[in-house]
Amino acid sequence: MRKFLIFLCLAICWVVFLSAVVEMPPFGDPANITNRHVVPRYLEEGVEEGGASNIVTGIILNYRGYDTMGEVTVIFTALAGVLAVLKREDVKTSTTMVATSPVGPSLIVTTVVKLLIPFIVLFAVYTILHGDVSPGGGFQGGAVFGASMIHYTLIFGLLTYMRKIRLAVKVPLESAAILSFAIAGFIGLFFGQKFLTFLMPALSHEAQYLLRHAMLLLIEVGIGVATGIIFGSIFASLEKVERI
Amino acid sequence: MIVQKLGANFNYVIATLLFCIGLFTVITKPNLIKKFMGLNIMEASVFLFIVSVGAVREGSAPIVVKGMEKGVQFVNPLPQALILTGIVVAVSTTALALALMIKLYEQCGTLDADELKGMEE
Amino acid sequence: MLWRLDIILLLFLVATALGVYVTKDLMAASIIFSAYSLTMAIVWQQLSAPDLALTEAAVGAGVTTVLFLITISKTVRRED
Amino acid sequence: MAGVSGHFPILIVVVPLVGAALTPLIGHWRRRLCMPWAALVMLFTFAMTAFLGVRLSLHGPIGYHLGSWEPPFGIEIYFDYVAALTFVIALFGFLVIIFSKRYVEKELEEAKISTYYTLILLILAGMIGFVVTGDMFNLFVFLEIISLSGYALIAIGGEKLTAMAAFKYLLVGAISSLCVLLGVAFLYSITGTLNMRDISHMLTLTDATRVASVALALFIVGFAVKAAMFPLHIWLPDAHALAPSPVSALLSGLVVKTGIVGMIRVLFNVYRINGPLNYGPVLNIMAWLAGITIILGAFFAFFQNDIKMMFAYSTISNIGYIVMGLSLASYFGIVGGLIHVFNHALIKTTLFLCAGAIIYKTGYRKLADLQGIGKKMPITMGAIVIAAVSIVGIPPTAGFICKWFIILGAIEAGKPVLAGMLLLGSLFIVAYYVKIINAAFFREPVHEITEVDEAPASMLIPIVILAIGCLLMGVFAYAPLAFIRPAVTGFLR
Repeated sequence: MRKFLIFLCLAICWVVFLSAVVEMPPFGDPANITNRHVVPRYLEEGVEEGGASNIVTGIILNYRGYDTMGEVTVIFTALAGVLAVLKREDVKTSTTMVATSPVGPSLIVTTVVKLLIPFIVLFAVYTILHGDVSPGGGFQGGAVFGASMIHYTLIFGLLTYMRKIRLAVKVPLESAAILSFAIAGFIGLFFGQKFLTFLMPALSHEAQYLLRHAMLLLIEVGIGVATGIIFGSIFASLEKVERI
Repeated sequence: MIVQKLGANFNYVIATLLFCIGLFTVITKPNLIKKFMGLNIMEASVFLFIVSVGAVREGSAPIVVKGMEKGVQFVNPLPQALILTGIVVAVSTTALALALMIKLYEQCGTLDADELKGMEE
Repeated sequence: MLWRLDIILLLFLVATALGVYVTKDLMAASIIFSAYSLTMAIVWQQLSAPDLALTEAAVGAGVTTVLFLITISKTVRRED
Repeated sequence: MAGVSGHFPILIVVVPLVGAALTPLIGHWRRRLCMPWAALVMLFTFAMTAFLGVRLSLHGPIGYHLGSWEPPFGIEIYFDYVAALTFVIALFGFLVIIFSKRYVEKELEEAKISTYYTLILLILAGMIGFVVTGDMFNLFVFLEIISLSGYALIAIGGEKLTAMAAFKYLLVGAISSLCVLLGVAFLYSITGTLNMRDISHMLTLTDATRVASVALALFIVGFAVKAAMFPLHIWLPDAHALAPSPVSALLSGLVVKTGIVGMIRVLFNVYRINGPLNYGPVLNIMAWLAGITIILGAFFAFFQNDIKMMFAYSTISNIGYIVMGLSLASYFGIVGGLIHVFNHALIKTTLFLCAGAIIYKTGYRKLADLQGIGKKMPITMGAIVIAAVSIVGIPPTAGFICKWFIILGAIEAGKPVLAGMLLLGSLFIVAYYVKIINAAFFREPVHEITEVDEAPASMLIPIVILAIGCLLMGVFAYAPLAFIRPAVTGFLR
């Protein structure tokens, strides 16, 4: 009964949405307001102004760089939240389900994973560094990197993972994304420009572009590394089993 | 007329339908993990909606390749940039929620919303 | 021609979403959810958003599903 | 604008963010330094917001274009009169961090301390960023930062029911964030832009009013959840009552206000009262729901016996006042509502910090256990009395002025019934504060709380500062009007 009422409510909801959808500009029409108002500038000048032939990357880092800074903060917040709820894994008190499982990982699986992981990491690095010319970028590559770490931990257990990536390395790298954004932003302030400006008119033409390239690279690598490490940390914190 | 309009905007129709299906899952399913799958469905549906807003028929991906002639019709890159942020937000929320669920299970031994409500009193 | 494929993919999205709703086994449901994410990635590729397709395939279908699976293995597997 | 002060609008967001990112590092190195570090960061931020506040009152709103991209293309920070709220956020954030020191040492595990301060700085940075941003999607991003850190802070204590309260909040909050995002999507599809002022301009050119109305409805639902308006308030009492007390103070005093600020942004900055979309009926519904919120919140508060639960329900009731004031859409109504945003933030922060001090010292939270506490902790209970008097609205206090303005607004708008609802709610509020004061001062203690004395200085100082603030708000109740009057004039233009 209750279910039916909810169903009815949501059906009405959908009809209301549809009434709006009918009025929306037609799907895929180049003449829509969304394609005429702000975006032409991105498409025409984006490559020159943003310094990336992948316009999406250009927007993420330049026009909407502040949003991306918020985005890396969100994922950092998620990590802090997970740690607030579950605490970090600890060599003394935690073990993993791999270790407690009655069946160990088979030889085939461990060998294949061992062979595969370097290639996944290579792909992640490629995705991070080539974000400006092809699909990809810091976050995408970071997600792949994080997935590789998750993969590794799932097969070889938490203790191996903890030995490979120590806490003293992990903690600074988790903050790397926000900090690299802040550093890039403050470089802008140093040259008397607005926060997150990448082109400094005070410098010579070549130095400007070189500096921008360096800053964008710093941000991309910062996002990539931080995202990967954070995914790994979140996973490890969720996966650990308290040793009794 | 209306049907034609809806047919042209089929992506939005499906996106809003998925939004409602997700919401239905969230509200009616008692299991918390299932509720969260519903929420993820909702999230993806909103992303589909926004990406569809930026789509252009026969448009190519917004990546400028050397030697490309002028006047190529690109799709709108802005929604894509927004959704990239959106996906991060979604996975962050999911991670936090799952951590809470593990904690909740440690404390209460169940993930059923009705049983948990009974435990609260 | 491609638009026909889009419609099939969109309908498949609805089917997988309903599948998540109906399935009682949470492990199966999370696999179906993974299929939903993957289909979404293909839809976005069709809409010329390769960046998003890449991210969704890695995050939605990969990381999120693994997180779900780990939670299920640490808590309950059956719904009811 | 010369020198570094021209960059303050962004630095008030970035400084706490960077502070939060560095806190785990400092915690890893020396755990004891986390709290002084967090306090230092917030003090610095507070100084900058104070400077911006002065500049705002002298020269008017300040725009800041991030990355030097002019508004519709890049993201704009717009430090307008509503953004003066950042001053309150930074100040209270600083006081709450000072208060937290002893509380956290006692209540939290050693390993969670640095995480706690990280999350506190993140939630404060999120709120400041949310209030000052002039971009619709950026608003959503900061809303998520606030929400995620809020959920985590509720559950950080690790007691039995907290995870459940946090999860309930998370589920409702995540849906509401999605509503906001879908609203942004609908608006973007008909305006093609994300900058608030540009959207407002483009809305006058479009004829897709139904899309705009659906988007408005989604925004209102989304922000009403965050602000805990009836019937979407269910998550609030548990979340606010079970969180650690300094966190409750932040959540109740400031975080629910982000829902209000969101509504203000959408209703008055994006859609505009005299804009193309006539949303009078929506405001009407909101006003009536706010009336119900006032009465129900106060009614439930009266029947609670847990003091934090009481304050939590009282928050719901007070949110009702604010929303009612705003939705009257008349000069007096909005002014009253906005004064109450400041006023309630001050009072509720005081009350929850006092409750925290009492729980810290006695370990009890039920009113029946706390009888006679007034003689043992006179300063804390004195602060509660001051806050209670000002929230009830006895004439010389600040509470009186906002209620007076809202009632004037209701009569001006020709809705005397709403004024009646407001008065009825006030009666309940009087009743339950009388209940607290009676129990604390005029009853004999039931428990042996003889060895209980006043809370430590690091807790008392913030409480005393806030209580003095309550008194000063009464004397200088018209001081916030310097910011509110131009804001409201802008809304009604």
